[in-house]
Amino acid sequence: MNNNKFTSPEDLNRLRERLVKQREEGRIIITVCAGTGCLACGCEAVTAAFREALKENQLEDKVEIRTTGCHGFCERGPLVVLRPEGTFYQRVKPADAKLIVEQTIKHGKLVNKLLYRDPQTKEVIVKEDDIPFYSKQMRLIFGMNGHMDPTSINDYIALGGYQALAKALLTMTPEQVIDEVKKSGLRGRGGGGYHAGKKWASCRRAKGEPKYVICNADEGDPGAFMDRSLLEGNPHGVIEGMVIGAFAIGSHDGYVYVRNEYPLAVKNLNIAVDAAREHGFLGDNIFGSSFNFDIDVSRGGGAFVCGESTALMASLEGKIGEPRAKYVHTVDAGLWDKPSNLNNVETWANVPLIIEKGADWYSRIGTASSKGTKVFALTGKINNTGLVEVPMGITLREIIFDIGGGPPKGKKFKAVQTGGPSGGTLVVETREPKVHESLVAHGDIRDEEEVVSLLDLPVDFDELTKVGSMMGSGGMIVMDQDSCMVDVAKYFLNFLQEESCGKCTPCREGLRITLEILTRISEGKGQMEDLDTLEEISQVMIDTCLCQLGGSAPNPVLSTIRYFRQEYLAHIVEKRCPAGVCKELVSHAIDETCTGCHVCFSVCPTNAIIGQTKTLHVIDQDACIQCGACYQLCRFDSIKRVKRGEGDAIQYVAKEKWHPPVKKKAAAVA
Amino acid sequence: MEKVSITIDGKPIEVEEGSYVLQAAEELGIKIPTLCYYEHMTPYAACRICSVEARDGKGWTKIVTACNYPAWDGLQIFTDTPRVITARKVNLEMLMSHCAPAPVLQELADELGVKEPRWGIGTDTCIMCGLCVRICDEVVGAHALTFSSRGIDREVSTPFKLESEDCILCGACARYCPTGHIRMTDTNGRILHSELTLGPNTAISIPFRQAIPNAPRIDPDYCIHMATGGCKLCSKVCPKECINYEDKDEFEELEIGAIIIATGFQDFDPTPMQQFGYGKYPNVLSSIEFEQMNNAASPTDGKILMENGEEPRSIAILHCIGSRDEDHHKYCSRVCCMYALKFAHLVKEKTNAEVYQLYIDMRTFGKGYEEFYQRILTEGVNVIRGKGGEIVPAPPEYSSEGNLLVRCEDTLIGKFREIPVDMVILCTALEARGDAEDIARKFNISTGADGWFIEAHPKLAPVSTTTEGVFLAGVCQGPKDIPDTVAQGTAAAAHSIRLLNMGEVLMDAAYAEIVEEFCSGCRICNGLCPYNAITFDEEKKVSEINSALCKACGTCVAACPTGAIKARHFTDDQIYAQIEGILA
Amino acid sequence: MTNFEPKILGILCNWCSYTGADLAGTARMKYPANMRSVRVMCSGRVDPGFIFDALRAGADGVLVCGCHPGDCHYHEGNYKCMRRIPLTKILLEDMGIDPRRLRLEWVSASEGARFQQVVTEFTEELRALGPLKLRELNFDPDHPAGGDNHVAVESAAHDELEAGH
Amino acid sequence: MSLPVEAQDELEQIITSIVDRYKAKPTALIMALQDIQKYYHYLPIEALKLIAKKMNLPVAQLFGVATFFKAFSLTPKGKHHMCVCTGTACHVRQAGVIVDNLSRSLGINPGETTPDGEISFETVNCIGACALGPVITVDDEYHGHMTVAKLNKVLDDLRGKKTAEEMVEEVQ
Repeated sequence: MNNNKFTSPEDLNRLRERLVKQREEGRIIITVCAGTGCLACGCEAVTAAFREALKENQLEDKVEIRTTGCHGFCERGPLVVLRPEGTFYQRVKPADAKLIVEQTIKHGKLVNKLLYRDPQTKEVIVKEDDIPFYSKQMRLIFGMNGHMDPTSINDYIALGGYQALAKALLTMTPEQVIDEVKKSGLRGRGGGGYHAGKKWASCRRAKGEPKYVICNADEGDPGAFMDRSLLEGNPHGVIEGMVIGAFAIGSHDGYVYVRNEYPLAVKNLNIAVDAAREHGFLGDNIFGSSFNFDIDVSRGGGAFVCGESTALMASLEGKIGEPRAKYVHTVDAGLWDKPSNLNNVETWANVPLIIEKGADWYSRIGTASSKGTKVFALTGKINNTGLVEVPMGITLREIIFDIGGGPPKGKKFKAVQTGGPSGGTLVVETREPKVHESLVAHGDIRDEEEVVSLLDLPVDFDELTKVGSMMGSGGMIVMDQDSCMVDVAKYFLNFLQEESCGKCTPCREGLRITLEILTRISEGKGQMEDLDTLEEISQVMIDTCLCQLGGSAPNPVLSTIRYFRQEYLAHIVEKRCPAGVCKELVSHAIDETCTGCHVCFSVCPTNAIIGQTKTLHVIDQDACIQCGACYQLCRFDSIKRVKRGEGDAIQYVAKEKWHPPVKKKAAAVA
Repeated sequence: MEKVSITIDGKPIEVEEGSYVLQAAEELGIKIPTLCYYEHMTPYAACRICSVEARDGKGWTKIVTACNYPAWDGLQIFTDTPRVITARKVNLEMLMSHCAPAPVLQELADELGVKEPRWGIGTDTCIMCGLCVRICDEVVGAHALTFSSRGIDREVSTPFKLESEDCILCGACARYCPTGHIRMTDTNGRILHSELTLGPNTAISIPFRQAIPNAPRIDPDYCIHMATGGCKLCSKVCPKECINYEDKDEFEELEIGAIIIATGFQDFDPTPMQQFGYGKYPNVLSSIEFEQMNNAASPTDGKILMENGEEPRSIAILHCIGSRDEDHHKYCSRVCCMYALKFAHLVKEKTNAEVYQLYIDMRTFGKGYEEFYQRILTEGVNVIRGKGGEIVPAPPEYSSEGNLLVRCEDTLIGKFREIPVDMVILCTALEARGDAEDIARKFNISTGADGWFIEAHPKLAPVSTTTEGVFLAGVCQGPKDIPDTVAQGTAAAAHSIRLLNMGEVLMDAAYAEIVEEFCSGCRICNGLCPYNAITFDEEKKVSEINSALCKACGTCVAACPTGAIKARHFTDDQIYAQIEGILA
Repeated sequence: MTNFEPKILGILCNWCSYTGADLAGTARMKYPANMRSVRVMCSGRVDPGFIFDALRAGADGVLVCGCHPGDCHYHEGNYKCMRRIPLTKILLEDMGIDPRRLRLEWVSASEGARFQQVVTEFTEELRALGPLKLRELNFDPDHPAGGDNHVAVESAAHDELEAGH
Repeated sequence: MSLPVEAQDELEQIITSIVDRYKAKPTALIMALQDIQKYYHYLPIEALKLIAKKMNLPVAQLFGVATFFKAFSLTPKGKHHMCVCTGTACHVRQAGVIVDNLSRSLGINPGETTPDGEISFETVNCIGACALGPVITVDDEYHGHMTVAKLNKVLDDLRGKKTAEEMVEEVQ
């Protein structure tokens, strides 16, 4: 017998009340974000420094340090929030801990240099909730992350955790649970957007025992990490959702298939599963009911294709992770050919919310066809990289500019890519109207109506699909003027080709050929027919690929051709890469803005840069391998990427115009 | 299962719900091409060539694969819409750009009108249909193959690309490989002549044409099911459910009226004759190995090839290996000269190789044989009278002519010769089977010093044996060629039929009988009779002989103390009389 | 004694030895004409009486031939013979007759050459032993060992046979 | 590549404990392989054969799985392990430049190990630290906002860096 086991909701409530009371005693809590982003920035040292500082000031009893899951604002990590006030400190270094303890905690003074300053308005913001990055969000699922230690089940219970489970198990029938989820309009957050309630209902109906409940945490999309942050920061939410789902479906065995590349998620999840089991939220007779359910955490091998449900199940069975045809649905024959209900992490995390607050409440959020919130991983050329949770129907403009703060360094926003490698790249700014003369002959000027700004597109499942992209699991990669769309398409195709399982012909061979053609184009060897061929192969792939990896693989190609046809034409006809990314079409050259700082000189791997300190530097065009090392390093934007062969012309002009830097100017730069 | 109605290209058909479209199309005679489908395995749907268009008649349409798309009521399938044709064509073109132009792809290309694949032609002989891996997994159950790596690097492989320990050498993977990517013929391209068989073996066969009962049987040595517990394909295809895996060898007692022994011969093993290097040099073949290689169904497709796969430049055929040899068999094996000449003819017909016949005496007696010999001579075969003495690797100076050197004495010109050749065929002796003695004992017949069964009389009864009703046919009685064997077999059959048709058993006139009055009832004779023909009559207190059982050996006669037993035709009196007579 | 030509009685079994002799004949193998043969179905049929009678009737030696052990057409007839002959030899010795005058040999149907060899050897041996002179032994050849003697031989053979089992 | 006897015993022990940990469930196959990879830094053939035997799975299946997932290696990896994230976020932030330069500096392609067995280098598709892009990991340590200059420094550090054991050895 384990005394920690809850056998009734009253027990749970009693514990919760006790915990809440304990926590209301005016204690100050230092929450340090320990998500992977902040971990990478060294938050562990910050935590240690806080402990040290508290010890020094003998505040250990009065102040609690809580390492929490991801707060979402990874760009500014490590993040520290002082609760209950909500004072928000960003980019905290270990040395700052002492300062915060002594100034803020002891004397209530703010440490100005650590406060958030709005990049646009230059206004200083103290409270977490007032920061635009947060204030525009609706953090239903993610909100808890910043308030609790993911390894502590008590934190979760104190915040109202497992109440939904109690409600579902003890006051509802499985059918009622399914009805509630159906009514809420919750759609699968993994990408497909299938109605979760319908899926549960068909799995419940399916013949065959046992039934399995699977949580897909094989987040393979590059640039997407919300499932990871959820599992790291709020594993109990996912577990609670799964137990409720299992109860509704009639399953007793659950699996979480999580990427091995997410060690922290695996660790926190395992701790949470053990704790839940100890407290009787998993195991036999949950809450004293006759319902039994347990979860196995299975670490995946790290293959993108294993995010596909049938491939994931094959992998769970210990086989090669290749998909099979889904004409018979996995709810009828999935894992071990038994009825299996697979949802992704975020979907499961939504479930307790729906049960607790009701379908009516939930369905009021979002658009007509897409309910609730969605977590996006906002990355790429954007100021505020991080996780954002927004209600469905919010516009791209709000996400990218209001929350994300737009591209950094004032560069021009160009496109946003959603839905991961299989998604589409969307133009959101009108193209440059200038059309190269040679193109007119090809009759390739498209109607003005087709150039639509999609910045005000409301983001939901159906709207994104309509414009040639998809929701996917929620990666949102922003690109600015320096991103080449041919390169982006090539990048995704290369990714997909590496990740294709190789089972079916169109995916295996189609991706290879498409990539060959794209590579050819990016090298300036493309031909006009190539675009038609790309479209033909893409259509056949969409039609005949075995699984969605292949079926949606042409999306990046088709969408970039659709919105950035001109850029393709520039590569094919003009042999020019407008963004200066495609190596074979680019020359590096130094213009007259060179300050002679000599930094580029040392980094050049082929010694192609010639120049002395405080003189104009020149790139030897024959020796340059276009590696881009100097371009990355130059702080004065003096290194230009120009059309192949035009480098010397630039450098010639530079020679004419260059003057040794004036002292005053140099000082200003320094 | 419920029946549902679907249409394929407008033709309606009723099928079981959930059965696959491809099967329905087959029933309708509509051909849907496919590369990875095999009816007895779970559809894999990897090649996507069997793509068809599915519609519901209400506007919904989708390209699906026929091999695994389940039928549902109202489903409309179209196999020749432009979208389908494009899908198939492009997929094939993409496949061809990766794969070598195997016939199976070329045929499909012709069918689909793909003249020149737009993205070139590849070199990979594997088309990734996965038949091999799936056969091995699903049907054979040996799990010796797998796909390794993924994406474009994906390939079919054994574990660690080494010889698989789980492989049962069933050959199913090679059998079902549509392109010849997997082959069974050789190891590292070597042709192992000693491992060629007379043709493809299947585990199910009628053992020979005239077998009785004339029904196929499973050879447990080759049956995959017996080896792994998997397969059972035969039971899936047999419409009458005749396959019985439980059937075992069993002994049956048959009442028969005659026995024909036709147990044949065995090949003389030339390995101990080390001078010929058989088993040591790879291109020294026994005659049966050469014969097997010549079979059109052999792994070399009937081509005469050396171990390295090349055609030999010259071949020596050595007669009398083990025959006419004081150390082995003194007799002449009778058939070798003729088949050796046939070999020479085959070599001349199939290759440009030089042929040398090394013989002791050319025995081409009989109808048409000498004429054949003359014909061979006109074909330019070198005929050397002299037995091959030794075979050694050819020294380097001969490398342009052959890898082996045959040493012999040409008795016609009286010279020692060394002939460089690439291949040597040893015409090995026919010898009695190793178990001939056992058979002889079983049937109460005898074998000669060479092990051949002895006929009842070498001239007058060449088919019969000393045991009534047991006859001999074929080489088990002594070396003979096919016509002789057939003649003897026919004769044996005739003898047997005569015996069977009589309807009654002719008893030998010679048997023993007991003269009741003289019998003392001592019962000595009772235990002596090997046929239990003597019984003791308790009432009369005398022994009696059942004349039908008595074989007239006379042992009891010699033992009877009172002389009460008389061996008819061999009575004491008769013998005494004979003794008197011949000693007089 | 060079002119002495022994008379030999050969008792040959039908299946092996007689056929072997036949083979020697068809193979044109020459063996001494001294032997005259009587055919019996099996060497097991050989009644010691035949041997005594032959010696009485003027034979200088008796050669009994049967199938090789294990090859008997009647399974075990030659084993019976195998036991009787040594006993007969004892009797001969008792009678003062050199037991070498009786010989048992196994000759199979295929052993024409062996048959030739056996007969030649035996003839030479008998030639060396010289003629059998029964009168000199004070032995009445017209009244050989009577019925009792037969019984003694046979029952002894029988006992031994039983013991052999 | 057959192991010496002591290593064979060690292998047997390790595998037994791993298989027991997962109760030989086939769903744990990948995890078992990960554990072996973690211990040996690659998957020795003997280990795969032994696992197959203990979990009653065909060796072919294990080989298929081990080659399917790129996280597994059938050949030994270097002492230090460098990963360049080539996730989308890093890619648009010029991760390609980092890959090219690292490749050139080490003289090996991604997925290979330097001939001296010191450093393995591979690319991964997103390690989820997009805010730091372009990012590389060196022996599980994150280095964010990479530039070629920073990369050279990291490499210098790594070349100079000695493992703790080596230092202890040196002291002794």
